[in-house]
Amino acid sequence: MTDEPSAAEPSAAPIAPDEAALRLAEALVFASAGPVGARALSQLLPENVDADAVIAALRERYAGRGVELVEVGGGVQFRTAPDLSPRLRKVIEIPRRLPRVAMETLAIIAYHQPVTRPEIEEIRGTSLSQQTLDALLEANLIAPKGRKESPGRPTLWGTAPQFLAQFGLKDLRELPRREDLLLEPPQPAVQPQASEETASESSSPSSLVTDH
Amino acid sequence: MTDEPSAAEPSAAPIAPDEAALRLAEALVFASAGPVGARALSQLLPENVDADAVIAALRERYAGRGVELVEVGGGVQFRTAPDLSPRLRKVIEIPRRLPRVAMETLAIIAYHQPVTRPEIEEIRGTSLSQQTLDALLEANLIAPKGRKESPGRPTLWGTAPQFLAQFGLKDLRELPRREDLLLEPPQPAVQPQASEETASESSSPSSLVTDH
Amino acid sequence: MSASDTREPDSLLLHLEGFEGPLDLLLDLARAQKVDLAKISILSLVDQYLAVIEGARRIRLELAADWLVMAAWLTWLKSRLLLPDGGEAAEEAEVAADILAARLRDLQAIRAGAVWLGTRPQLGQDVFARGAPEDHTEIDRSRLVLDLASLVRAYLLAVRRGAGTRRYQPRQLSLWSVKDALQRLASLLGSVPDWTSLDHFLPDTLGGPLERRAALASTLLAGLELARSGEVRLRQERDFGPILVRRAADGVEEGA
Repeated sequence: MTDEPSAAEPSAAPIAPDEAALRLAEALVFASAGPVGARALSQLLPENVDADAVIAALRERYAGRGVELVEVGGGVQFRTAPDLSPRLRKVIEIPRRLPRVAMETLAIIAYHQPVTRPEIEEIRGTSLSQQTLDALLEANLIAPKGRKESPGRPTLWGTAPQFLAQFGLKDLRELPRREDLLLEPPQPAVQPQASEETASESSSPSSLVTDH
Repeated sequence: MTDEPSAAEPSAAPIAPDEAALRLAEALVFASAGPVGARALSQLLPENVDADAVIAALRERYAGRGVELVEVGGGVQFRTAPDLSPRLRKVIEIPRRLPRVAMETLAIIAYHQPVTRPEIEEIRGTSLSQQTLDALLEANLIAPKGRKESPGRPTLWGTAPQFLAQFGLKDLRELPRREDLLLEPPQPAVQPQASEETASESSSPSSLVTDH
Repeated sequence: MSASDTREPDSLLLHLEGFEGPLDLLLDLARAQKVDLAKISILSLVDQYLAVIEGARRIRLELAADWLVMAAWLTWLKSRLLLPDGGEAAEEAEVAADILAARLRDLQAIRAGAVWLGTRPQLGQDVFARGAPEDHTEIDRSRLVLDLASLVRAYLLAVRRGAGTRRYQPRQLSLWSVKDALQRLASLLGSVPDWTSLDHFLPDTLGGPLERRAALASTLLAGLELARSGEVRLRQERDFGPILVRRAADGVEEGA
């Protein structure tokens, strides 16, 4: 801006910072963990060199490049150009698992659809939080399938098309049959620790399920 | 490749990568905490752009500046120019240099890896202190590389990736051959970048033995 | 480095603690003897080492065991090296001398390697990487991992646990209490002009027949309660017939 070509003036007009000063400033700003202020820079520069002028020259040198010199709290810092950040963004996909409660609810819906929330609670033997239902809805795994014609007309739930896709099933008939899962006769001899309780537990569900 | 103004030349001469590719590469390498490999870079660049050519152009652009593009194990990285170190050290906090014992142990591990602690002690003719091993481990320069199938199954040690990065090596083959090391005297400061200070510092360990 | 061959063992003694073990001293002595370690005389090296140890003993300097072990071994080596050539013992000594020379060369190579490493501009010491790297990674946790096996496992678990819970905790029936019935009867009576069956005062949402019977009983009790205080009148026209209720208009007329 003010770089007059007149060489007569001694030191009033700021002289263009030399390459050595620019290199040093560049390295310092680059290597510093935080912003570098003009004062910190001037400690490194020869006495007659104006730190602000060096910073200005450095900023100009980097203008429009992939890395820019930006002013932040307390000084300057190199930052990648904002327009490049979408391309630099690296998305790391960490797939998550469904929480146990959600998985159980999904399984009950898959096997008993269409099924109401009270029925799900009945089968699981515990209440079902709205949060769990919402999570399954959000994941597109379940969908409402009308309402049951009973007092209160509760919503009926069933699996959504996404359910088949997620589990790699062609259709719902590809799910293992409930009979194959539940109706195995209990084997007390094999499981010595399994008491009557276990036996009656595993046989009862199918009857309970059909009652409703 | 195709935006050649002179239609006479086919495609033999590599054309300079365009500014957009340079900006992107510059930003990627700048942003990264560690070296950036050509593969990571080419994933970011348009398909028809040669990552190596971009790296070469970028290196040239930064040649002689305060920050340079260097090739180290695992890819390229921006680093401050070596000649600036005496001045940068005044303002940047640096960890203590490794003592001579640690450097020798590191050299043994680098040349003889994978190597056990008793083997290291055999070569140095003296026992290895836990402190030295800890210092090398803490600096991330060495890493355990399994166990030797011999009585006691002692741990085998080798250099860690940080070893290459710290000493600015592309790979382990850049270490001088043992035969060359035995040729006396060791070439003093082959690197033009190595400042006087570095050179005198690094030559001192050997003189320590005789002078003191 | 500038040490000459004529160095006095005594001058070394003063710095013995500066050496890292006997091998370090041997290497130093060897390098003082010849720049090329391949050309050193092991015999004179042995003599030099033993002279240093002897000097240490003379001034009663305490030496660590490994120094003395090396001295003993070198004494043995020297005695064998002095034997005339050809004998088995002489050959043995030659092999041992070669091994010692090789170890010295190994150590020398490592020393030089360490020095070479030291001349490299070190990251964080001489050259610096970016002080404030940027992290452009983003973590996407939107994808679900699901497999059929865990679905089936979850189903079995849920159903079994559900059955277990039911066994121990019979389902709580929400029965229509007398208090509920009193409230409902009192609020509805105003809108009922004439004799009305008690059935009409039952709540709309009743599960099964059990709940219905319970509600009817509660409502009857509520009616009796209100009749006792003279607010309603009750009537049953035949045995097991519907029980009728009406607001008491003026005074008490007939009993139930």
